[in-house]
Amino acid sequence: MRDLFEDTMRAILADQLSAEQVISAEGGEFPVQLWASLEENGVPLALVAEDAGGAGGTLSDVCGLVIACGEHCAPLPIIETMLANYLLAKHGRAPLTGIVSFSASDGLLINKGSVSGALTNVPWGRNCDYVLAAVGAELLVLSAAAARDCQHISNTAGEPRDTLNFEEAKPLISIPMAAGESNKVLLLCGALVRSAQITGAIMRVLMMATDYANERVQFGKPIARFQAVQHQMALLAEQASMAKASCEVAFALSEQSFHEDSIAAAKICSSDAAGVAAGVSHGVHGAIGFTHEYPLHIATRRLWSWRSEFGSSSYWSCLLGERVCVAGADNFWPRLVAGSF
Amino acid sequence: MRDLFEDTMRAILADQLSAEQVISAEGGEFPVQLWASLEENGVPLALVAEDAGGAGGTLSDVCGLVIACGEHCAPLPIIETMLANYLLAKHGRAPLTGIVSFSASDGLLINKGSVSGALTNVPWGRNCDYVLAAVGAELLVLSAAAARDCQHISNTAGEPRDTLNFEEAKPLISIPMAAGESNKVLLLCGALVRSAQITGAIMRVLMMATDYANERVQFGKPIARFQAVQHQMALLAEQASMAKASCEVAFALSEQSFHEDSIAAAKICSSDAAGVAAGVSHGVHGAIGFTHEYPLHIATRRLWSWRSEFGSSSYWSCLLGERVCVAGADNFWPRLVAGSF
Amino acid sequence: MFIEQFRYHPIPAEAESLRSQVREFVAENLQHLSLRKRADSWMGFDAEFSRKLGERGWIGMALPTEYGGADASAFARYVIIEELLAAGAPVSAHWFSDRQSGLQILRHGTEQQRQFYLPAICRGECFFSIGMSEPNSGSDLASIKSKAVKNEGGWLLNGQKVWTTNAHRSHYMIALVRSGESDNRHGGMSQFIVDLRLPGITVRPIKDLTGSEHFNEVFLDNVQLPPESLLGQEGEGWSQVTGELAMERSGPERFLSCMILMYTMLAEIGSKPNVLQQREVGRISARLMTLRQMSLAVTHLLDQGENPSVAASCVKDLGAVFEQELPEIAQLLCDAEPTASGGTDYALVLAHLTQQAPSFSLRGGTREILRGIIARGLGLR
Amino acid sequence: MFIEQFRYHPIPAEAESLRSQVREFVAENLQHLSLRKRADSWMGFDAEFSRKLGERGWIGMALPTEYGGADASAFARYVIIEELLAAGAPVSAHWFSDRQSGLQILRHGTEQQRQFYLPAICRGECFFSIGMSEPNSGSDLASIKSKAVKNEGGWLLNGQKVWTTNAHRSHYMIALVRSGESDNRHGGMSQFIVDLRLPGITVRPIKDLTGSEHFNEVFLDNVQLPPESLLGQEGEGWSQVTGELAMERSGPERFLSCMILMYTMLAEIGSKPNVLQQREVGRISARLMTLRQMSLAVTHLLDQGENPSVAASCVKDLGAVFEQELPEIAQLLCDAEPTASGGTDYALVLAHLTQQAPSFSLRGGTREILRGIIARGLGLR
Repeated sequence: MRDLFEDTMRAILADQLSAEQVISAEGGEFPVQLWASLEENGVPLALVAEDAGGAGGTLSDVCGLVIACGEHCAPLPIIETMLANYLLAKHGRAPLTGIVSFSASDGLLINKGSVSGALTNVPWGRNCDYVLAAVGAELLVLSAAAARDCQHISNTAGEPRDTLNFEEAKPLISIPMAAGESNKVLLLCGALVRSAQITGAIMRVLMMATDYANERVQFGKPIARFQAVQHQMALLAEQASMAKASCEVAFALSEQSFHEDSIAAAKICSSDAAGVAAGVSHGVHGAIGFTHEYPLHIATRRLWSWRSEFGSSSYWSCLLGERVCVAGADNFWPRLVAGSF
Repeated sequence: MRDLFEDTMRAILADQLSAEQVISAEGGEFPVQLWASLEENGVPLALVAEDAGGAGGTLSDVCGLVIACGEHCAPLPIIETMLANYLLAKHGRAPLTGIVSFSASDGLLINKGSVSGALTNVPWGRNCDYVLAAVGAELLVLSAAAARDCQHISNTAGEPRDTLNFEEAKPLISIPMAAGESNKVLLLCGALVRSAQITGAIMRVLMMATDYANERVQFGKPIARFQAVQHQMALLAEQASMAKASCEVAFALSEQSFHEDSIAAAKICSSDAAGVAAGVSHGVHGAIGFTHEYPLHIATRRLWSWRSEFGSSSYWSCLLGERVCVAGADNFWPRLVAGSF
Repeated sequence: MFIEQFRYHPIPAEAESLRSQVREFVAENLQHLSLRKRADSWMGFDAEFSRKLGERGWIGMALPTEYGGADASAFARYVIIEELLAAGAPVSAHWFSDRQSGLQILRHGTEQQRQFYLPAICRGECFFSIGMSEPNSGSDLASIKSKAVKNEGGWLLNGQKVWTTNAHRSHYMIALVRSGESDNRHGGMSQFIVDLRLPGITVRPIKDLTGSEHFNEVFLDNVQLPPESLLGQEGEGWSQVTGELAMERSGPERFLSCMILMYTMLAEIGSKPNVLQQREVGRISARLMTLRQMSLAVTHLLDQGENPSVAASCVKDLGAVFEQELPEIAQLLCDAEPTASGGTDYALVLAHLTQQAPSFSLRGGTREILRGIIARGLGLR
Repeated sequence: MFIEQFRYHPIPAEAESLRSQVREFVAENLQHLSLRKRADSWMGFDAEFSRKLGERGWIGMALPTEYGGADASAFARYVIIEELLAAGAPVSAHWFSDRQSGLQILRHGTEQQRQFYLPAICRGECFFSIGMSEPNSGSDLASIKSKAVKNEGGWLLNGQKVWTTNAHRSHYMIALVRSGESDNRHGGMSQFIVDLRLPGITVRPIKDLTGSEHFNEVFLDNVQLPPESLLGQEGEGWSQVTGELAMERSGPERFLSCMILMYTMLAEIGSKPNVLQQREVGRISARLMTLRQMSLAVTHLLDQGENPSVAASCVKDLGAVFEQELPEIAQLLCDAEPTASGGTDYALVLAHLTQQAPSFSLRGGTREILRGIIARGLGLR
């Protein structure tokens, strides 16, 4: 099923998403046609059981699909919607129709069943119909229209990361969870998918830099022949491999429930790789890669954005590192092998 | 005077110190002849005023001399002795005759004028006649013979970094200072000279790697012609420049009294450079540099030792960084220019 | 060896005494400039601000008084520009004329050229661009193809320049072009002062990845240059340019581009840093203190009339690595995410400088070029 | 592309079931080995320990049962060796015969050679060295000069090998030497199994920078080899060796050499890490978790009979960088200074591994060689 999901996504994006469309989406034009195609192909429900109208995929089935979305820099919250419906399904709720986003911010308060406060970092907050958010021990679905206002904020890639301000809004759905779990689930979910999107964007810049190095002639030969360029490209490929391997593991181990340490490892490895990949690919491209016309920055600006979202490399390193230290020297190897500290 | 000091030191070391002697010193054979020559040439008293029998040098006069000592990996506490006499002179005391060491460790206690406890990290503790140490607000001179015992410990370079255990020993000299100052002075003093020694050892490995890269042939040409080698060597040279520049500034600004922030910067820059220099020089040398016979390791093992002594890069970075943060954003630039945060 | 050149050279008192005046000037004239705009650093363009600086006598200071300069030491200019850069002042308009074009005209120009250009440069009214790169010659400057052919009117210029900073808002461009045949790869080139208003010149701005317009394509289509536009000796363009490049490698603009990020980051961190923040802030500060001293050591040598090209390359490469690392470190120290629009000053500045960072190792010689120069300086052969 | 090969491949349950046995074995047999000695990792030599492992059937496991092996999957061996390496067990004696010589003999040897060597290898009684490098051919293996000339007794071998690990305490060395002329730079080479006790062989240990003796010079002076010492096809040495190199690039020994430092460092840090320690420990752990999974992915491919040479080079280079960074990071996280003698376990282990670290990017292909392979794997040309 994995290949089918991935191939479908690649086919749609290759066919319907150009660099120009990504740029115009950054300018505020939501890609309505593309969204319609993705809906038609059932992507929002890919992780929902068949008897609930979905495709019945598991998380590891969609790893390739999410990577493909990252590679194409798809400028719409399809991954967010797919994962939001996954979370709803996991907790026995029916999927939602429309655009669904989610945020791991903790700015909301609940009082007698009404929600107030600022929900920050909402991907496509200005465009979405619903948003999943955590309040206390509850996972809520809020109608975006119920927000008092939406403050437009964009990440480095021009993707909306808005603040929705709520004032005594009534949640549409409320799912009780263990204390602290609701926020953590959204954070893990976001970190997991961003690690795969980063991997995809790294693959994109790796391919672009490879092609460019083979074509660009300096001092009488393609720059691909310069040892310094080769070594930089090897570093980039190694980091791409780390990102790829780490997120494959995290998706695979999260089939039953989000696997905290492997998601931490994936977000750490992919976020660290993102910086190297952006730096090397720009270095290889030189001045041309610094222009707006050349599409390298479409991917690199996303790398610079996504690495900071849902916890930076530092954020997850500190969490993981503390657990490792608390576990202690004698437990280090056994727990590493077991996959959890 | 600077050139005279440096040239004298270089002449003595070039003449009287071979790689074999460094190795045998590491094995425990104190270089008695070399010490005698250095004494004859007045090096222990270089920083003591002329009317007290010294050469009347200032700290910035000996920067080159200390670098030269590092470059030759001189296996004896001549720098420690010279600086100990400097500290005594600065506080109006006569210089000592013999080998004098100092430690910035804080393991001693004083009770009714008697000193007890473990003084750790004493350079050449087993060989020295006297040791300077801080207890509370006092700077003390202790006779090494007054120690109950001496625990032999060596750094990565086989240089003695012993623990002297004292039990109710009477200090020979006691200099009262402001609270916390006595220990800090010894730490600053040690960090300052180690940064210059590191710079010297980096210059040594830089020269060795340059010569080797020009001589060693692989794939039909000297490896110096490979772009990867050239770039690695450039990195090494850049780090050597950082180390050199930072310790020149620290010596120059410490003429009146130890200049804390520039010494911190020197120890940070030189210690960070040490790791790069050791790594690159070993990388360029390949297998031959990993052998005991080839003298590269004489310098690299000292780099790996000295960077940790009298405060690592992290230790000083944290001190400096905290001061910078406390000073705040608006003061950052003015204080940077003024030289002190 | 060049490493020996990195000694301590404090700024002389006379030059140092200018500092408080510049700080006052900046405080007065920049108070309304946002931190995000200040983060443009020496890409920030404000012709009016440049004119005001010229009024104060702070442009072209090293030029002789007879041409409007102050006969000042290299350190005087250093104090002025480092204070301006540290404050994020918009200095781009006069930057190239102040840093290099004025000196290049003084060194190689005719008396007539000096009298014509230098006083206007010093008044902050005459802005220069540097026309070196061409579409198929990035690092490989010797492969340029634009060509000036002697004719009765002077020279007929054809070709194309690219990545020419400010060509769309400068008055002149000093262009390196071919002016004859030569067996030597570095021969047959000359420098010309090209009036950018001449017929046949088309300037097309190139948007950078943030959408800003700083650099340009400059098309040269049968541009008739008067004979007096030749700068220096015919055929000596390469050696003239080589001397010029050394001037632009070791200045404080090579490591101060991210200062506004440093300030906003410190504000974000506050006065109770954790150990990770302490360590990284301390390390950044130590490197910056040292880079500045290295840059001053090179300034001292330039002031003495020496050509410390390897040491300057060292400062430039270390500076670029430093500037490029700053946004990388910042995003590890604070949880706030960078924003292209709508966020805090810190978030906006971080996003902006993260995107600008790739250019830091392009302008003024790529990393590869600089490291090659350093390797040769070491005696690798 | 090779990056696609890095999927998740868990260790099959059958192989995984060996783990607790190895842990028990290690706990029993290594309890008295100091942490400093354990830090020798796969350079630690203990023939008795190797024999005990052989008794348990944990050497040469992948070999067919008819030759004393267990016909086990590559994953079974993986579990055994990663547990041994993680514990700092002295595995050097049988390391090369287990990792590559046994498989090389199985793959290219005659039936007689298989029957003679393989059972002894599996018993942990027959130790091999690998004779590749020569004094003037480091990374440039194709430039070796040692030569075997056919004669009536078999082959007459002359020349010199260097950096030959364990030659002073192994029984055999598989040597790559020239055996004929060829127009092709990679032609005319063959592999021979050389009995190190033969007359004409002088083994001289080379001290490493810590004074330890692991590698050697091996002088070959008119060594008469019997005809049956030829391994595989005459003239096919290069391609045989190329296949062998791939086996040695992606194993856990490429990133576990510093495990004892990790443990002692964690003990030094304790259970209340500061933020800097948290971050660095977390980052190290994440990289290690990922490297291990990458290595397992390559093991899966090897198990499937594929030759994932680019992916393996990737693991090897990332692993070497990781292992080399560990001592660098450790010295930044704890104030304790490294000691060559007289200090704490942590200080001794740190000094030892700091000194060993340069070798991590030498053995099994230098950084330059590996990155060249990866660049070609990307399609750079």
